[in-house]
Amino acid sequence: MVNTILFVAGVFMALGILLALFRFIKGPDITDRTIAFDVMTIASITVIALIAHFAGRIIYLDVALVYGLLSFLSVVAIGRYIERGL
Amino acid sequence: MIKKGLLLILLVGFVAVISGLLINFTGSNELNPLASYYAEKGPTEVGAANLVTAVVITYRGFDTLGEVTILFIAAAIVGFFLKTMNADTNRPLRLRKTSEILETASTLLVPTIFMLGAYIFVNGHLTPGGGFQGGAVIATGVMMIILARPASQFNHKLISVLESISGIGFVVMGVLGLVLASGFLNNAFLPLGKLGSLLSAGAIPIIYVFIGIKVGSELTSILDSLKENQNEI
Amino acid sequence: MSILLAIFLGLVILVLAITAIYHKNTKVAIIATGTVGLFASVLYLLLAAPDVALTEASIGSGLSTIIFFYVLNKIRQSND
Amino acid sequence: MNIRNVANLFVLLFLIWLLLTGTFELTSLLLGLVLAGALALIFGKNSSVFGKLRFTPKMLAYSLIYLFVLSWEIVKSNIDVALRVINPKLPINPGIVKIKTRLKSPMGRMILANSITLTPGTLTIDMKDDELYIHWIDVKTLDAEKASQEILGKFEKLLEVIYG
Amino acid sequence: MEIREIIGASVTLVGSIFIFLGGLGIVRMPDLFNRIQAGTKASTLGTILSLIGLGIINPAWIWKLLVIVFFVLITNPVSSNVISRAAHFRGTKMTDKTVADLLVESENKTREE
Amino acid sequence: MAQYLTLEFIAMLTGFILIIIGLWGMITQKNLIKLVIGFSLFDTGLNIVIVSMAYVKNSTAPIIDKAVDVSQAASKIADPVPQALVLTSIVIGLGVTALMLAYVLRMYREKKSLDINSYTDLRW
Repeated sequence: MVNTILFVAGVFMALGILLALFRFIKGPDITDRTIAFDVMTIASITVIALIAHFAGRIIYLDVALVYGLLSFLSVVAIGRYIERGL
Repeated sequence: MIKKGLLLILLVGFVAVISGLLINFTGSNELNPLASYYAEKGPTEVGAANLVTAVVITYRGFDTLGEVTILFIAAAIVGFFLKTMNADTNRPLRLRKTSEILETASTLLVPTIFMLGAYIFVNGHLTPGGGFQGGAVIATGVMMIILARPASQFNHKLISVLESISGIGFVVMGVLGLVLASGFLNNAFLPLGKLGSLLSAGAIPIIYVFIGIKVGSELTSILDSLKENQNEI
Repeated sequence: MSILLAIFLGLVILVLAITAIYHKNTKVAIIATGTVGLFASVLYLLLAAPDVALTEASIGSGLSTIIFFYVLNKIRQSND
Repeated sequence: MNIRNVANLFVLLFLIWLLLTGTFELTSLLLGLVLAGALALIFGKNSSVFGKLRFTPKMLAYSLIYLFVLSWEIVKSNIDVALRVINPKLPINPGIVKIKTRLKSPMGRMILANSITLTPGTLTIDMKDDELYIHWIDVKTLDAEKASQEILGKFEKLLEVIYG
Repeated sequence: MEIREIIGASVTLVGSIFIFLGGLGIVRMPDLFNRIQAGTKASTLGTILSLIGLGIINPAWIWKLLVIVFFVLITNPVSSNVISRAAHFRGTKMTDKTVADLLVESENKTREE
Repeated sequence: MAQYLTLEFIAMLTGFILIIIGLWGMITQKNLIKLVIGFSLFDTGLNIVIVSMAYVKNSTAPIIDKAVDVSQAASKIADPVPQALVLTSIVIGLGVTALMLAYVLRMYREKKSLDINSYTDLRW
């Protein structure tokens, strides 16, 4: 029962990532793509937590922490590059 | 045109070789003898709960030494290349100021990021991570400082001193392993402790602290040499 | 279940890789490369390698994207 | 050197260490104390961002209330924006408006800006002195006073008490 | 505890629906700022809800999940702020429905200085 | 067909296709930065292939904690050796990428061009 609900949740997350991927490929400007990148990585953090649940290992959550941190920093670097502040 | 055709043939040959490999690949159902030796003997011989750490630091410690050396050489060459470049123009650069939000957020985030980096390399023998990842996270913290305050300067002497001390420390730990225990980078000259506690696995936490500081300072020096030159263009 | 996720991740990675090679805008190509790294890190986690996933997320994807953007920035600065 | 600043940073870092390790093993606690102390000394010495915070019962109670208000606002406006997204006509009426804030402490201002951004429908774009430029998905008024009342009326009073 | 697990899974499901809506918003909205409004915010809430739901299922994980939630809450608004500021400075086109833009004047002033 | 529908096979296939895409990009693209991007993709693909070889069916991460006991470790974990090697490889990949980008920057300063066809000095 629980696993079925979580499976459906995973499908929704995958659909969200796919929609963001569509915007990434289509997006007319680099800023749109950066936002799509942001959404994809935020959704991926949840996917990582879900994998950790199915594997039953708490240690996998460390990866989600570092993942979120580094994606944040990439976005900030891209933003500073766009506004000529790097 | 001929060149393109030749390249295409090369690529097709590559694909053929790969597909041959792929068709016969079935995956494995059990560990091979070497890996099962590590899995069975690793926890008692090395005392590290994270077997990847046991392999990286102890069983294949020489590889890690070489890797650190390669990273050091790469950082040195990047610095050398960018520093000897003659400046094109001497126009002062006008950077746009950061927003206040990013600046305040960075004062909150930078200590937290450093704490996270320290957690990752101190707990390298218990949880995923270790010197390399922790060092990278620490370099990220430095990166955050640069991004939030582009005008800030680094203490180059501090970076190079940290790098040398941690490099020497790493080699000294290795030699101590050779003298006091059975081989180079053998960690068993300190008590192995209870599996799964912070003070276990002999010298591995100490070695990982050295590697973490070394990798962090090397990556910082790469980023720094990329930034440094910016004001000269 | 995990197979479906692996197929999904593989497809996303390949689409992003083709974008990275064929897109005319270099900045977009760089972001796509970084995203390939991040999704590869989820794939590593699925393959029971959290150490490698951590390394890929922090070093292979994060820092290298930032270094790419620094270099692009310098190229742009020496242009104008 | 600002003692209060260093102490606040130390508490924050040690709390994060505890949450990360999740154990109360003695060596781990000692190491966390040493690390948090060193980092707080290095980073807290030259800044005064954390200095304004005083842990009084009143401040803790207001922080709790703030957390509840913020989460309620986030959920409410998320549903509002979600309904706009699903609606085939896409009923949006966006614009960038200017509002004014009375807050002075940097931490309070950052939390205010982040709260505005976290609430869908409003997004902080820039912050200059006491003026905030907000992208609003459904502009109701262009007047600075009324817009301030509309957007940050709930947050500002609480934050003023918390960060003084 | 079967009921607790089902409650946690339902919270995760609600979170994943918000992530999906974020993806939908990022595709449907007409310009960058509205995309940030609909995309990043909804997915942030979705992530937080999903992590809390997983924490309800596995109570031992709640501490580490709280750290992740803390990081997401601090970093996410900052990154969307940085991007929107850069986009506005660069002169990204806004949709025709836009009512007002009061930032342009003050930004032009700083540019002239 | 069913024998190919396993996690490790799919990952390995992804890795190999990524290698081919990276190689193709390195061969066909004229932009120097695109060459470095191709190298980066090649690197990632290679790492995925090696990690997928390390995977043992239904295994979990080679880290011993409450979820995996010492006594049953050998029957439950994935192969730690390739993972350790990949860890090394990723770090070295970053070093090589940084080095290549420094070369690109240097070359750009000399000729003000990122097109590979304008570097004809050593052509034969």
